[in-house]
Amino acid sequence: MGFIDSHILSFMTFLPLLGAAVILCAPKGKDETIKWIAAAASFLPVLLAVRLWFIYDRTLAGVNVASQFQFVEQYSWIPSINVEYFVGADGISMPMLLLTALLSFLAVIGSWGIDKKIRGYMALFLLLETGMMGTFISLDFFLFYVFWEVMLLPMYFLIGVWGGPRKEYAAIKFFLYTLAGSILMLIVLLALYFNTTNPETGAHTFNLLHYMSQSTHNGWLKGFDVRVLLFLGLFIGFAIKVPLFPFHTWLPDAHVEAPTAISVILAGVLLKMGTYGLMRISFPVFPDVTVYFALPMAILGVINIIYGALCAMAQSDLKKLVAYSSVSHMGFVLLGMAALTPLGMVGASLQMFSHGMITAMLFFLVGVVYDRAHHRQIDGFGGLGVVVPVYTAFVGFAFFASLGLPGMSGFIAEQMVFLGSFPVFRTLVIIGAVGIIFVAAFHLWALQRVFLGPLNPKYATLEEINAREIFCLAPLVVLILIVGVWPMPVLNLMNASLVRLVDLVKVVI
Amino acid sequence: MTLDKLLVIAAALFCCGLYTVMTRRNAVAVLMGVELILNATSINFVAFSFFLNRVMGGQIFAVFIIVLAAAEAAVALAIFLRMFSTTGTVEVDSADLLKG
Amino acid sequence: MIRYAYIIPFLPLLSFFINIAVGKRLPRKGDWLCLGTIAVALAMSIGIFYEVFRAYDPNFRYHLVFPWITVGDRALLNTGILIDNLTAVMLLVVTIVSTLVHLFSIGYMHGDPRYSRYFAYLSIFSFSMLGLVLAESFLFIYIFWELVGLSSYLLIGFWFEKKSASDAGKKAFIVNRVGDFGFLIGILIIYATCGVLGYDQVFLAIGEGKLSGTLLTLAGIGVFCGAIGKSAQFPLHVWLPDAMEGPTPVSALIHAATMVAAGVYLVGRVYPMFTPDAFLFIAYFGLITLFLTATIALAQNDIKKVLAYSTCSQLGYMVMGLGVGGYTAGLAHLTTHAAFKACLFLGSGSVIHAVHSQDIQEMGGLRKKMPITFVTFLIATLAISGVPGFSGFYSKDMILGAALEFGMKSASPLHMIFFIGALFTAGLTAFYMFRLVILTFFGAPKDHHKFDHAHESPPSMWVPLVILAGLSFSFWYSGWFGTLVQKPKSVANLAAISAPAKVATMEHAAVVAPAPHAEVEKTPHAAAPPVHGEGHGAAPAAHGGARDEASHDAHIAHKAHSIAMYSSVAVGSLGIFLAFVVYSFGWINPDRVMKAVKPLHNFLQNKWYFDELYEATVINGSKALSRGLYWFDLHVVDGLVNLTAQLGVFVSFLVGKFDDYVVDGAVNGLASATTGSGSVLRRLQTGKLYHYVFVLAGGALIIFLIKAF
Amino acid sequence: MFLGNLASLGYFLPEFAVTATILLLVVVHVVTKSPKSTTSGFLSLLGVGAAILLAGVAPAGAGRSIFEGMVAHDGFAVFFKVLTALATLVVIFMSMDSRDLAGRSQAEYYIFLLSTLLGMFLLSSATDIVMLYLALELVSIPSYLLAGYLKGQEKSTEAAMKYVVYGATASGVMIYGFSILFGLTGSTQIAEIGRSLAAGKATLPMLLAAVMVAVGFGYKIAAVPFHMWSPDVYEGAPTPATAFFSVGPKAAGFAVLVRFYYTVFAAAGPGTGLWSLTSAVDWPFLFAALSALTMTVGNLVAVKQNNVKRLLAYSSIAHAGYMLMGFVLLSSAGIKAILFYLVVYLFMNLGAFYVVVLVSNATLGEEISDFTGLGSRAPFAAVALAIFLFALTGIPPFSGFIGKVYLFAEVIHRGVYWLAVVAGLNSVVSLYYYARIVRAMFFEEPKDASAIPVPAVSAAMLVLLAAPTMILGVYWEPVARIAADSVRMLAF
Amino acid sequence: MSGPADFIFYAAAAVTVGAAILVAILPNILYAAVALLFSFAGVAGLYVLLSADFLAATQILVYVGGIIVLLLFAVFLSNRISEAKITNPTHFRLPAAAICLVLFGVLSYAAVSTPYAVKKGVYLPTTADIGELLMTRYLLPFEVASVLLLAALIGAAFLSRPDRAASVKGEMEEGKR
Repeated sequence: MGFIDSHILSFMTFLPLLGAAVILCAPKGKDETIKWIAAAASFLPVLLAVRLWFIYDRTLAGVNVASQFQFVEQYSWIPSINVEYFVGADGISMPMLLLTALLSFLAVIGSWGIDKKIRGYMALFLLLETGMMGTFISLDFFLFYVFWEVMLLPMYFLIGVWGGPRKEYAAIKFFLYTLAGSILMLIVLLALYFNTTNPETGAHTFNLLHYMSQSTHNGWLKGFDVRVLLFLGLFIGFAIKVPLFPFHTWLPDAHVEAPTAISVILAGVLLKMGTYGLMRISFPVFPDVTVYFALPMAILGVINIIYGALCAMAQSDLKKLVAYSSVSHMGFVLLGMAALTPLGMVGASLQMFSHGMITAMLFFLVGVVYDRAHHRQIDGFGGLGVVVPVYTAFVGFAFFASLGLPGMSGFIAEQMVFLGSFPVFRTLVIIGAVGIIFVAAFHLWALQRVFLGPLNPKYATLEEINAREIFCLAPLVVLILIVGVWPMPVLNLMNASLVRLVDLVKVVI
Repeated sequence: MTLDKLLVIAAALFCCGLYTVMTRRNAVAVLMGVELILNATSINFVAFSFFLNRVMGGQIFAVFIIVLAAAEAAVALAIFLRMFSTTGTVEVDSADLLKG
Repeated sequence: MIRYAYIIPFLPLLSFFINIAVGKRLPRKGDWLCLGTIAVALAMSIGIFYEVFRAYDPNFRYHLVFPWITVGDRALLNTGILIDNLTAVMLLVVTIVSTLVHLFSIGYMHGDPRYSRYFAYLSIFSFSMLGLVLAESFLFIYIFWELVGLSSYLLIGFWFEKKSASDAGKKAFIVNRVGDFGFLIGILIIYATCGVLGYDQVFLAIGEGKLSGTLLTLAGIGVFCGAIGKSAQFPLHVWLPDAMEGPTPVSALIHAATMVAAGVYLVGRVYPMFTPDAFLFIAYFGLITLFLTATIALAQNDIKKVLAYSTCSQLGYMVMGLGVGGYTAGLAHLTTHAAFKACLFLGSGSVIHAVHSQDIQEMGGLRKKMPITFVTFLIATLAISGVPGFSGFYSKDMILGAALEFGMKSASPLHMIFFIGALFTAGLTAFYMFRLVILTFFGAPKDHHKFDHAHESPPSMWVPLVILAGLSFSFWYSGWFGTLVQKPKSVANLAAISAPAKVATMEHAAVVAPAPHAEVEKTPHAAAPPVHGEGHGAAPAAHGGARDEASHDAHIAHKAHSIAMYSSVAVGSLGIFLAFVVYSFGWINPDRVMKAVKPLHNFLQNKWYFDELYEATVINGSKALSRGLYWFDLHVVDGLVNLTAQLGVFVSFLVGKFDDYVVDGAVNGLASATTGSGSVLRRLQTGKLYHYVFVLAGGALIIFLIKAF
Repeated sequence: MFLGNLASLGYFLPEFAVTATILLLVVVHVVTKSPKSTTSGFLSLLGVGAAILLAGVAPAGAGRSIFEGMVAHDGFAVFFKVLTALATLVVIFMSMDSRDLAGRSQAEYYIFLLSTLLGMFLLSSATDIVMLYLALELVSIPSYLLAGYLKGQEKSTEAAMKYVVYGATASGVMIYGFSILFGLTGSTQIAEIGRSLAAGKATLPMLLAAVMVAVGFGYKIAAVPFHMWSPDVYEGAPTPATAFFSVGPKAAGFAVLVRFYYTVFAAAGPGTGLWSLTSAVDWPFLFAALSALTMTVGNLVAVKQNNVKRLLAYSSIAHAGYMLMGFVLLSSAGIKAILFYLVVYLFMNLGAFYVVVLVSNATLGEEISDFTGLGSRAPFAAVALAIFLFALTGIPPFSGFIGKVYLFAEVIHRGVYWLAVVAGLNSVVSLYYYARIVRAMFFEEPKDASAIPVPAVSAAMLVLLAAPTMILGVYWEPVARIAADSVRMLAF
Repeated sequence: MSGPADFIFYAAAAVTVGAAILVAILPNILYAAVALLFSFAGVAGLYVLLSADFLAATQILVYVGGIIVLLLFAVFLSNRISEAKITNPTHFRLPAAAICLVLFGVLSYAAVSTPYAVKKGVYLPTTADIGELLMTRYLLPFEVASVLLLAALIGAAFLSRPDRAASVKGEMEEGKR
């Protein structure tokens, strides 16, 4: 156990990769075996995540102090340019790690029904999981970037090969958008590299923690306007992933065309990477610039909230509606972060976590009805509540969770964001709060058009949700409820780190 | 007879050659232009080697230029003939199968 | 007993989960489970009430608080329960009505395909409502606020196959969300300024002046917005009538007795934080609502619609009562109203159950067929009409008195309108309620087919009626209520507010002499309330400052109340008399009245003009859409809601297009620009050798020239 | 100092190996009755293999100037010899697979190939302008013949015609520049030339010379505006030859470009090799502009191509542009970046062409539409091609990304941010057209789903090419060090 | 040195440049070839004046004796003799002319303005020196040149050899395209 504990993060990251390798070597025509291998390879990280939950020390803050990170592994990778394999976990990454592990496993189960080129699908998916995990554990910017990019290819193929009718367009659009963003990130990365030095060796470094201590910055990086430029470069890179208006247009296409499980991952984990990157890199490395841009970021967040909700209301495709709703929800995250108050920051982080679960549920559910009816037109249904009561109950649960009903995680996150950011941006928050009306409106509207009212005879014999699908959804339901009623366990994970983060940023004022 | 005069002559030769290359449609004529350029160059070399205290490197270079010119001409003409036998013409601008 | 109070809400929650999960498989589909849990809750509430009653202390307070959300090292949000006299009373009200409705539903919903789910929903509602009552902080009342909204959504849309039903549910939820938006803003203001959300902590902070002036007023109005939505006050009252699409017991429980009263309860709960301006605001909305809806109720023919509008109207009374400073009055009316309105609804339910119709035009003479229903219904009607001896009289009279008192003390004579409006509406209430009774139970049956099939309901349905009717007598309430539920002292820092001085002094006068310390300590688990402490600090000064004025005020109050009593009795009986005259004795043929007075109305103010046309429209139910109060109601207010909805949809449509064409278009444009330039550059590759050489020479030359010069 | 001719022979083994093979091929061609047999192919494989071994074992040491200062024998030269020889090796395999060349007499083809290789050896080590010119022609003339090797085909012949005329003109311009340098310094030794130029002040003729020389080298590496021959030649020539052109001569071109400018125009001394002649001439901006122009033109035009060969031709122009980024400041770090990039470029580009050969063998075509559904028809080849293409795009975890990182790092380190941004946007554009092929292969259903056979040898070659492409993306320390060393030995 | 030498120089220069210009502009390719011949001869003359006797000889031999003949052969082979007019059309004149003139201006300006380290040229036979250099210092280029010539030879032979199979194959593919 000791060995595993000390390398637990690496295990979580590379076990899926191992699984992918095994799958590629699996004999032909053994589709079932492949699925089981994939399930195992994605379930082991879940077990490790549980282990992580119990052995993680909630009192250590991390963020910018190497000694306070946990499960740290630091090996020299490319000595000539000081690239390190430097990973560790703190309160910012913990929730994301747990979320990733869980959702990936559920997604594998959720894609049990895939029959086309299952081998490639599962292999790519596991590769994707490795990329996601790696991104969340990296403390070396180069490593972070590599993992960040590693996610692109699998995602591109998963959308492009197993996607819907306009898959090619969606896939390449996603790819181009994200690559453009990451190229900017690469430039910033190199600029940081050449303008910071490792205090011990005096050599240039990719170590994120070194970037955070102003003393290691030499040359022009001390100049504010340069820092502004770098911050913006990084911010755009992350904003595309979040996605923030106006960089969000890849999202609806990608979500709509992607197969169900992939939409789940896309919305559940990938979107979080943008905000995670802001928390992990942008804020602590450029505290002064962060404060300088707090208001614009908050404005963007509010725009996302309102804009996403309105767009969602206009949709006739159920999946697109859900996609836009996540645009709206990610707006809360940014708003909360921009406030730079402990409550707001924690709220943002919790919102990331809870939105991860809620939106995953939503996409699963959309997938369920799509598998049966083979379309997602909201107006094409009607009165399904009579035929598929259980399914309806799940959808109702997910929808109410998504519209921020008390007792479910979304509500707490949103309230914390509101309470945390209102003292800072009063008018903005009031405008943003209007969002709760729109959000409620489009959710209930959709709910009614699909499930309530007179039954559409076409679907009189619609098949009820099956055990496997319930198996995917049940854990999420439970978690959403637990977090919604008693969020402290999750909050305790983040508290120390996020408070430290806020102090770190605030100190420059 | 001074160095700069020679250089100017070479320059003139060079430009004529370039002009020929650019304006001729007949590949053979274009090749003539190339030859002119090469000659211009070797004039330069020889002139320099004469005026710079008899550094023989220039003349050696000129020798090699002549040699290579010959080789080049041989290959080029062979290619032109092959082209003539396949397309029935050696006009360079009729050869625009490859473009875009 | 009181130390177990926190258990109460979880009992129904338990039955909810069980019933949702396995309800279908339970014997009797689990209705007994829900009934049992709520009954236990009722028992506990009675126990609590008993303790509170024994303490008999106006300032009784029981706190149970523990941290809920901790960020960093300090707890930012707490959870817990607060029990004072008001809570105890509300607990009792909610559990009693809820239990009876459960009982009633067993008969009423018998044989419904989703029987067990119905009871599950009832349970989740009871859970939310009890939580709302017990909640200790603004945040948690907001939380349960939303939850009751949810359960109301579920129950209104219970028969969701009916489009109208699901529409009504959606409408109710969204309209409430609009109110909650204001509520949320109020909470945000409070938290931003005070940094806490527990009632007493907030009052303490406000007392310290952390939040004052216009901001405080705004916070108060914001919180009141929640009440507007939930208690169906103008202009958000439009959802309540539609909500009648739900099963009748639900209407009785949620949309008459408890949930809609939550708004009033909220106002009473946070009473100390309101500034005089906020009070005026509240009072005006109450007034508009009670009058508007009463006039509408005059002419409805759907038995449940009449009751719905009358509910709005009564809620208006309560809100106005609170607004004009009649704290005890408003809350007393809440309590009494819960009983008799629930009785009325359940009665209507049993009538509907009997004749399978809701149109009073098709009823008549039912008193012979269903005597128990008739008697109970009549008692409740007498109560609502404010006939002496019945509960309605007791509470409504107090409200009228408060209104009159307010008017008399107020600087501007305009404020008399509260009393006048309320008084007049009292008459209207009596009139339309008796119109209902007469058309339903008296006279000759209009639809004999229905009449012949009518029958008395089973005991499970009439027992609740009897109990509730029993609770409609005033002796239950008179005395103790006024003592236990007393107006808390306002903590608002009035310095910054330019309100009529008299209002302020009136509030001071209303402060009762604080109870001695000993008693407070005696009360079990009682945390000395800050409000009370305030009383200690400020009350003597106030008294010293205005002792003679206080006695003067007391005199005025007495006078006002006596005037109010007589006038209300008079008006009430006048209303009843008119009702009989018109609909029973037939001395006046309603239709003939219509014809006679129509020309007259052309010379009267618009209002009456609208009223009459409104009558006409209800009689042949189509022309209503364009004129009269109904027109006003249906088109302007509801229209506003729909309009905003449509606007929202439209805007969102535009935004959607914007997203497709502009934002996305920019990206695609970029792409096409790239490829375009590609094809341009590509054209350079002509395939003509001499072009290539030309570019070579030209390129070299240009580079040279750039570099050289 | 300079080694005499006899003393130098020991350091000249790779060249000997190649020359010997050429002569052997001639003999074989004369004696053998079946010119179409693959013996010559195997022979040349052996020769090149031997050359690689010899180049590898021959100790470069501190670097010495041999043959009376005609050529240098140093790490830089060895690096490029191995590189080009490797490229040739792969191309030979490719040629033996190619359908274009099947059924033609083989010997000449390999003779030309090997002469080109010899030329590249010399080009990457030449330190005397005479030698340099000869080497350049030795690379060019056989290349013309390779381009025109498909005698029957108009396209091939036309390609050869354009190539020869353009090449001759370009080299003519170049040697004119040489003549001016000779005139200024009176020496044919580039080291000499560099030294006396550093002393002299004459900027105008020097600039003239520099530009004219740049024409010659720019033509070899196909840099805008001297690139226009390449797409046509690449499309017309037999695919293996195209692959060869896009790597070998390009690499050699970079070698000579770097060596020549570094020796002649840069301040002496390793590491610090920034432009010394920035007095009147803003070299960094000049080459930055060239690089930006090159990559942009290459990418933008490539977007519009439907013929994969032509598409790759333009993309290789773009890659030349990327590599020029490393040349902008003529710093040792930049040159190291170029060397590193050449290594990864070798594998990914040749790999891509290899798959193109395999596909066109089967589908008789090189249009993108011919690649439709390759993912199901020949999964292995398709995956390999996808890897190569994404490596070319520069996406982790493939080697192309690391190469780009080094190049970006150089310009960013020197503060030429705009160039970095331009390059970044360019790689986004390049993704677009590379992805078109991937999309055709995997996202679209083929018209005929018949499987495409991939010979075992070819598969092995693909693995051999794909493995470095992936491994170097994850662990590239050794190659980076080798590149660094090669740079350090450059200045002698 | 004076008069006669200068006269010869100017004559040679005039012949060289004039002929070159004729090459550039003459409409008939045969005439152009002849003009080229004169230009080469002129260059040879200049070599003599520059005391490059060996070069002059090589110039005459290789160019006049070899390349020109090759060119003429090519001209005849690449034109159907049957149709008498062997024209040499041109195009794209103005831009080309513009570029060339500017280039000429630049080159000659550079030539004139640059202070070359000019010494007094001396007249000595060069053949021996060249021969020695080719055997010692420039041995490697000499040898490489041989390889190059070999390759060129083979190439020329390969291209001129008719390759029926391939051409048939080629046409087949043309057909397919």
